[in-house]
Amino acid sequence: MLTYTLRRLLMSIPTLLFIAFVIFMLLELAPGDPMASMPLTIPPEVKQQMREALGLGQPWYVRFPLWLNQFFIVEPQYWFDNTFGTNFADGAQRIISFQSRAPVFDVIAERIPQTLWVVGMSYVVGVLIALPIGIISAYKQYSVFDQSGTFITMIGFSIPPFFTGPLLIVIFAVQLDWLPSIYDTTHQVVDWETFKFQMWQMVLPVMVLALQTTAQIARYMRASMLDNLGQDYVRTARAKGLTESVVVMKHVLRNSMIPVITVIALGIPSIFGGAIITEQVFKVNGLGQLLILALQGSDIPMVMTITFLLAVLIVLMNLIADVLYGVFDPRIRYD
Amino acid sequence: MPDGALPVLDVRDLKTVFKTRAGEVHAVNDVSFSLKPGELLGVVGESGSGKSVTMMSLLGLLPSPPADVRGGTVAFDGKDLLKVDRETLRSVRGGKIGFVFQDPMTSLNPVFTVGQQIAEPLRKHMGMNKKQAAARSQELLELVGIPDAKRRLADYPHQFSGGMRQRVMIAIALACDPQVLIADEPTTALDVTIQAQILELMKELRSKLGMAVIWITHDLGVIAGIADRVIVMYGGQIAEHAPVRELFGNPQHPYTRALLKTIPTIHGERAARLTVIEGQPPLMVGPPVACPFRDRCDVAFERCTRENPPRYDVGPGHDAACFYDANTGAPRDA
Amino acid sequence: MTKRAPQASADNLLPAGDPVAPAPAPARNQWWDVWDQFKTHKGALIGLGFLIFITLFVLIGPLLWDVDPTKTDIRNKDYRPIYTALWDSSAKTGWHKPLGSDNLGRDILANMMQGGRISLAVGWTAMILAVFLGTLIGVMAGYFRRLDGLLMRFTDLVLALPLLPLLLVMMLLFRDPLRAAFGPENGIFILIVIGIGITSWMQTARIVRGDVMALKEREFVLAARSIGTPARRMITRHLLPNVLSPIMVSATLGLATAIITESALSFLGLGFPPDFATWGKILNDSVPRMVQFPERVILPGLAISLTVLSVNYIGDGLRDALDPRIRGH
Amino acid sequence: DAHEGERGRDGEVKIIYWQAPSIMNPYLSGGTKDIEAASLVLEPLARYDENGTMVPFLATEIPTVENGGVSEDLQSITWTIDPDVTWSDGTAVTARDVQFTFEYCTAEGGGCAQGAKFGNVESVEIIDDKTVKVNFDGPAPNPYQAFVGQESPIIQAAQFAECLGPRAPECTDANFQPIGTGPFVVTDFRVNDVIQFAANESYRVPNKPAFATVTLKGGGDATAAGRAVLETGEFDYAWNLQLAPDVIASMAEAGQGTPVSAFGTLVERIEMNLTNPSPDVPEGERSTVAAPHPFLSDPAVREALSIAIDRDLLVEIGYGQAGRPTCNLVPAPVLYASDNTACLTQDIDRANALLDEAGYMDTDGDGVRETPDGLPLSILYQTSTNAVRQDFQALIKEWWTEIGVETELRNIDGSVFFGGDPGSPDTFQRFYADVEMYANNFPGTDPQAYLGAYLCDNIPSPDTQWQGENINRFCDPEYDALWAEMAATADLDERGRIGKQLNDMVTKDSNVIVPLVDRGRVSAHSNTLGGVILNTWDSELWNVADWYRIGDNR
Amino acid sequence: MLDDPKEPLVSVRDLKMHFPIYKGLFRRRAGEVKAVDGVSFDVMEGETLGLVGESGCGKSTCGRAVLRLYDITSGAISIDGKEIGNTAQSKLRTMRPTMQMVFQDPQASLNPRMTVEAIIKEPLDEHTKLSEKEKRDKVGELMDAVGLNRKFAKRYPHAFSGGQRQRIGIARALALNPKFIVCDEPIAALDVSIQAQVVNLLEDLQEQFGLTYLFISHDLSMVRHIATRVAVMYLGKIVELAPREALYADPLHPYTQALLSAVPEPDPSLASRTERIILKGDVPSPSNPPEGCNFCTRCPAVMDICKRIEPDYREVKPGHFTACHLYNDPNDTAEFTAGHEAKKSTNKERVT
Ligand SMILES: Nc1ncnc2c1ncn2[C@@H]1O[C@H](COP(=O)(O)OP(=O)(O)OP(=O)(O)O)[C@@H](O)[C@H]1O
Ligand SMILES: Nc1ncnc2c1ncn2[C@@H]1O[C@H](COP(=O)(O)OP(=O)(O)OP(=O)(O)O)[C@@H](O)[C@H]1O
Ligand SMILES: [Mg+2]
Ligand SMILES: [Mg+2]
Repeated sequence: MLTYTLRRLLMSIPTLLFIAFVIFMLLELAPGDPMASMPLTIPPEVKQQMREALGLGQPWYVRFPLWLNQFFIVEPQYWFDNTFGTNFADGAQRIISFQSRAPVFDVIAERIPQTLWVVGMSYVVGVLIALPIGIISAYKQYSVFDQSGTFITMIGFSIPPFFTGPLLIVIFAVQLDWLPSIYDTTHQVVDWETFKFQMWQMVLPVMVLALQTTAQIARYMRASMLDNLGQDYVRTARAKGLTESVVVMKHVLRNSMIPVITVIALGIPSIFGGAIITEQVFKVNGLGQLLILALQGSDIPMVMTITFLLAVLIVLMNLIADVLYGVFDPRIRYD
Repeated sequence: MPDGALPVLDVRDLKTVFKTRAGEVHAVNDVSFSLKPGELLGVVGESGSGKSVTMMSLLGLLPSPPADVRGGTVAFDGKDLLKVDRETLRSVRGGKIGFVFQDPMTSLNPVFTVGQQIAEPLRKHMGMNKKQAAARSQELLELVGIPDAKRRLADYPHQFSGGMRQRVMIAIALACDPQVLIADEPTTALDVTIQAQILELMKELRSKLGMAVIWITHDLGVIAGIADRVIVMYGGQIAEHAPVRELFGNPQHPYTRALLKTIPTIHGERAARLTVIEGQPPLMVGPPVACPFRDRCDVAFERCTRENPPRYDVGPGHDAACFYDANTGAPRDA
Repeated sequence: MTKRAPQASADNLLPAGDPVAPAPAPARNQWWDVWDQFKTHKGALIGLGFLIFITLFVLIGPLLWDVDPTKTDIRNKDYRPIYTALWDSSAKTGWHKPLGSDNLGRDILANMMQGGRISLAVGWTAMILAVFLGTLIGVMAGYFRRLDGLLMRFTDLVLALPLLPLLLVMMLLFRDPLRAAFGPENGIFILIVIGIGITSWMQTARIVRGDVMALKEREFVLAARSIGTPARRMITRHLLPNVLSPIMVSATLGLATAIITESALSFLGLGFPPDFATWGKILNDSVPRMVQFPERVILPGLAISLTVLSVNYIGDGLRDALDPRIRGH
Repeated sequence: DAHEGERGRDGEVKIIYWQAPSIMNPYLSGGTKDIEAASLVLEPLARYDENGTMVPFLATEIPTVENGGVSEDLQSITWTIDPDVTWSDGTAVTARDVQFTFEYCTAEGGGCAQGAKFGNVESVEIIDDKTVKVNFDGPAPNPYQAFVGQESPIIQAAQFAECLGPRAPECTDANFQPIGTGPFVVTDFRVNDVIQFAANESYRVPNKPAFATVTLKGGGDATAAGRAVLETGEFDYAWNLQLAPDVIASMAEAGQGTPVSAFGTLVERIEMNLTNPSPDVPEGERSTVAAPHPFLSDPAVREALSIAIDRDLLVEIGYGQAGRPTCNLVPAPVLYASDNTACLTQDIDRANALLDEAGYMDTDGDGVRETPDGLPLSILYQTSTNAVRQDFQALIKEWWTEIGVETELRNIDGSVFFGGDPGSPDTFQRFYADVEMYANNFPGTDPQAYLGAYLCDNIPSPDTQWQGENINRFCDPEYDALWAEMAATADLDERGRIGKQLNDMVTKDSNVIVPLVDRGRVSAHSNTLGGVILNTWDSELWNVADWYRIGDNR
Repeated sequence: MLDDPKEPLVSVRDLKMHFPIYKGLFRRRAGEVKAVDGVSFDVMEGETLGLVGESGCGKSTCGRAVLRLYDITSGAISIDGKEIGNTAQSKLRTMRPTMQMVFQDPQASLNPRMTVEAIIKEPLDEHTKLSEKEKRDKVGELMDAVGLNRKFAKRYPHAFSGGQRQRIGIARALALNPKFIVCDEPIAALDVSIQAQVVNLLEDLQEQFGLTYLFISHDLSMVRHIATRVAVMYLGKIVELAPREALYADPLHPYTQALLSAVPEPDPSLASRTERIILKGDVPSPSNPPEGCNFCTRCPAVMDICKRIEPDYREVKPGHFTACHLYNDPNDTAEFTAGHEAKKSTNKERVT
């Protein structure tokens, strides 16, 4: 297993380098300009100077290796220096955002907590809702619950978040005044009260995002459960005199979870990048919002770094999905 | 085999139907038999004749819907298993009646270790703690002849060969010292050499533990070597029921006779051409109104298409459901 | 060997085993069987009904209700749908604006029809393109071992590509040639459809690949090889029909995603010209006025959801109907 | 009075900017959101009040020729720094800080966004600790560019000493938490997300600011921002509500807050391309002066297009109280605003007549006029993506259809449209369309530089990498000469006269620029927030020190 | 048939089929599953060679390798005079009509989405230029030949019973008039009452078309019925090959003996009388076969030499080949047989 993982990791390096190159060239070709967000009152020659100060005067074959160097050598050095108080980086230039002139990694680090809180939580919630729905739907196939579950999850899937988001805000924040419509990213959880507030403010965005997750995972779960409910070992378990709940929740579930877990793992990258609209609607300024702002502002270093990190996540999650398969399914052994 | 002993299991008029789109499939029709302590009852019959469904009906293991156990009684331990509540039924399953299924490759849960799977009924029925269960599991594995049992408890089913898996299945079924062991084609999926091993094991265990066994198979050779009494099923009904030697020596039902003829052997005369039971097995949609074997029977006559024959006694402990009397070569009286 | 028992029981269920069972009349087209099975799926029938309705609505509707959807009419702006009058007699309603009008007085009914045409066209074509690409790449990767690594890495790559810059680059490179070749509207249509199509096939590819890999080990593929069936027909004849159901699932999900992505694109300014309504855009534009004019979000929202739902149910029904095992006799 | 009391008495004020600030240093970003956020901390020597009048901030008074602050030859201006002013770290503000600010922005390789402010500054001299003299490279009729207004505040020399030129971006701490003289200091800065401020304990005015902390949240969209202030009351102040008037009005009905508006110099306009953008023209000549436009180069067509537009309706639909129809490029200040109203009434008939006269007739009966050469009057009309602009496009397209002009609409993502990427065909400067619509204004109150955009030299072309502000490719030697005259004139009235004349030349006289709406600003504040005075000449937050909580006087 | 030796139609020499196992960080080839490890045999024209052995011993692999459905590791195969051992797959296509295969699982080997007609027609589509009508006629003939009602042509495989499905598979194999058919456990998945039908059909067809079969099975009694000669495989190797009667009457290799004794006897009177040789343990893994003789781990007559040296595969009696050290010296068979008898009595478990 370990060598398998290592081998996959090694193999993914060239892939990732290539992906980095393609993304870079794509951004290079794309017609955006970091100066677009500057007011028109700033004269063109000043804008030109600003562009040059950002390093945009250099051709791509200079800037790409530079970025690679910064990403793979300078940034880890900085990180190391920060953790152990050494001085390897020695003042080398880090990846700097065009928009804020802040080191890209610092900004990303700042965003990760709220992304995890909201987007991560919504995924967890979505999965937690989806699994029972999938399980019950399969166990009671073609029952009313199954039919309506399918119907509702499909509806959830087919309504875009830029509709559900404002709709929920209008209902719960404006009309009922129960929940805040704007997420407070500065909120610190220190005690029960603040925790409660944190939960409150997460309800709406989490609901919107979870809707999407739920629909997909529930369908997978249902299909997988159906596959396994018909297996011989289920009959064996029953013949042992086990209660129905043990049979379903232990024997069937464990087997059904194997493919679903990989689906869940493969879905993680897309939620990080895919929560853009919801983040926007609720002003949960997470990674998605950072990415979209960077895209709109043609903040190439930021876009490049975030998309590349997402690519790493995608490749990594592919790997994790495969490894998890091996972990949960003893029949599969990688070596 | 103690002939006069009270049966441990007594099945009367068991009836199971499946509701399908094509109609009601009468998979088991008024099946009655009994099992005496320590005896091995063989059940043979072609595929789809209702062997498995009969046995699973006893313990309520059939999925419902589509299955529906319509009637009959299953007397076991002073209770009717078809009427008891779920909890009692569960305590019988795996506790007093062990079940071994046909396909060892798929009957074990692939994601739990063998040890966990053996321990489950022990903890459930015998109330053992983890440690006791582990110790007992090890004993059981040793009992069924798996070497290095202690280490192998931690292995997963896929790490076992087919024969060993079947032994594990047997160990699970034996876990709680059952009074009855039902083995549904336990060796069909195995090689002859491995099958021989399992049959040996079975004989050994039976003499050691003294339980009653129902052994389903469609291999007459296996039956010949292991059974005390045999039931031949056809079309959801019992066609013939006899002590084993009686069955092979004096088959009374035309289906049994045909069956005995179709199989080639490695000894004796090599037939130039195999005998074939022409035609197809019955559909069993709708309740039986005639003999299910009539279309394929070489002695069938008019009455066979009108009435479903009851089981006629043809000798001591020997009965056959046929209007045709093989001994006399003439139809029985109405 | 392991398959024996269930298979045997299936045999007996079916009259096929019975030689006297009447064989289906040879004249009868097998699509009738498909239809017969399809009919038994209630959801699929309702779905089909709705899909036909909505298709007629957008195709024939404009002939019957020939109001120019882009025609502004300030005096008659902000009409409510006619049914509002049922509970609110003071609402501004009128039969000449059956579903009301927007803030520029454009007729919502006409826009729904016009928008539906585009949304459905984009949805279907982009979905077909995505499914085609996904299937192609999935089959290639699953069938040809040597291509597998490469194609799957390519899939990762496309997954990692940010959609927005990609579309911008496509716009940059192809908008003018396409506009010259097909006219402004068709040009942008092709661009959008391709944009959505080439960025949403990955899931399909992954699933199809997995299934093809499994199918490849099945004996009937080996049997075909023993006959000497070449790879091309091996794929079209043996593999594709058997991966139909996952493809169908991707297709139904793909239609929803395509319609929604298109609207998100209009939102980002990469979609159709501004005077070109689509359901997604109507929905999007009306979100700020959702409280005063809920119908403006509900109508297109409902149209999208119901279309997606009905396609989903049709997919379910078709999947069953196309599977001879389920279809039965 | 309720709003008197000690500093910090009113607790927290929450401001929402739907565009999130990304940096607190206006010299590194010219973005309005960044500059306004920075204005809570950093202050210039003088700024404009809500009427566009200059008021001293860090300076003791506004230097003029009269009070001797501006030299007679207009070559220098001398500022005196208020002795009470200290940095928030307690140190005194000195002439060196002012001088350093100049050095900072003009350092080589720094990419200073406010370079234009210092364009004519030759040197900044320290006279004494509190007096500083700015020398110009020639007579400067408007010497109030450098160090005036929100764009060029004074930064602390001590803090930024290491951040000159190429090193500017490395000073993340300084860029995010600059030490300033304003009423607040940054306590927490999160890029593109939220900024938290606390009252500046060394602020020069006692008992101000009334609020102890400010939370400035960024991100989302204007609708949500408006809702948060007007409907749910979660926030106290929402910046720049670019929303349709009916949307704002319905939000305001909730009674939590009040929209406020004010006018400045921002004009939404249609720019006519005087050169031919057709893809049939060879690349290199397309949209350059080498290829004049087949019909838009005819003033009659341009006039017809202009008067076919109903500006009142546009205002009603798009801006409501935050807009008014205009025919001027420079709508304010009064001194420069021409009394040009000819375009205000829509006159389709006259437009038709104009086209008929000029010989553009619909010869083939398809409803679209043709030029005498048989070329249809077909226009590609582009703008950036924005709901109001798309509504405008829809309306204008229809009016133009009525006068026999066919219109194809296109909207382009703002980051591309306003981006200067010379490789992109979609930038507003490259202008590969017949007409385009956007809004522009000028900083401060002097339009000279703004009007200078339409000089012949400023025409974008492939040679200049499509840079240049004269996007209509308008070129009139008379205009150039008049502008030069203005640049040399110091007398305000005279400047006003020339300014109006220049304005008329590009609008009324030639209709090269077709102004549509004088766009004000709408912001909203909560009903419990007092002291808000909306200012379009400077930062909206210019008087945040005077804000207070109504009815909440702890 | 036995008495007039015909020309070998199929001749296999030292066939090896090793499936690679990859291991380690860089997927180095770490070993292989020696599914078939040096197998040689001939199949005479018109005869049926039975191939028996336990599950996993490599029977199917061998059958498939002979038809070159795999790219074999090494060895020579000639069919009908053509050497196909290392012909490229694309060139093999033209050879396919001569050699066909009937598969073990009639359910799995039929594409569930094709009608019976399409399935049987497929080889015709691939290899003939017949018109649609001709093809349909031919399909009809084939269906007649295998005893399927022509009316069923438009049905799908799931609508048939196991025996009928196997007939479809046989019809498909027959479509191109092959000379040689590999039957890979064609009856293993069928019910006893149906097995006979299929076997009879195969025999009839052999007679009718002069077919040559390689009949793979683990059912020794059925092989005895159908095969002319029988080869016994164990762990990738043929351990014994002999004419049918010779093999069943006088099995030489201890494995063959054990195998034969393990077959359940459906006659209770005989059943109790036959001695059973119960083998201990399981078949070793083909990726890691034991040193020396493959059978040495389970052999009741194991000797020291067996654990060191692999026995040669040689003809110990005319037409009777085996690979066992017990018969090492061909000149002195008798002695070894005696020795073997002695061993047998000491080492095996006797069951009565
Ligand atoms: N789930 C089901 N739905 C409908 N019919 C069923 C179902 N399960 C079994 N049957 C029917 O019940 C009958 C008896 O099946 P059963 O499995 O008992 O046969 P069997 O004798 O055990 O055969 P085998 O030897 O193949 O195991 C068959 O005709 C079968 O078609
Ligand atoms: N594609 C493959 N890759 C790796 N190993 C394989 C492959 N195919 C077969 N094997 C291995 O080769 C050995 C022989 O397999 P084969 O299927 O030929 O056995 P068999 O004798 O036909 O068994 P059965 O009676 O179960 O069909 C087995 O150990 C099997 O695991
Ligand atoms: Mg069974
Ligand atoms: Mg095999």
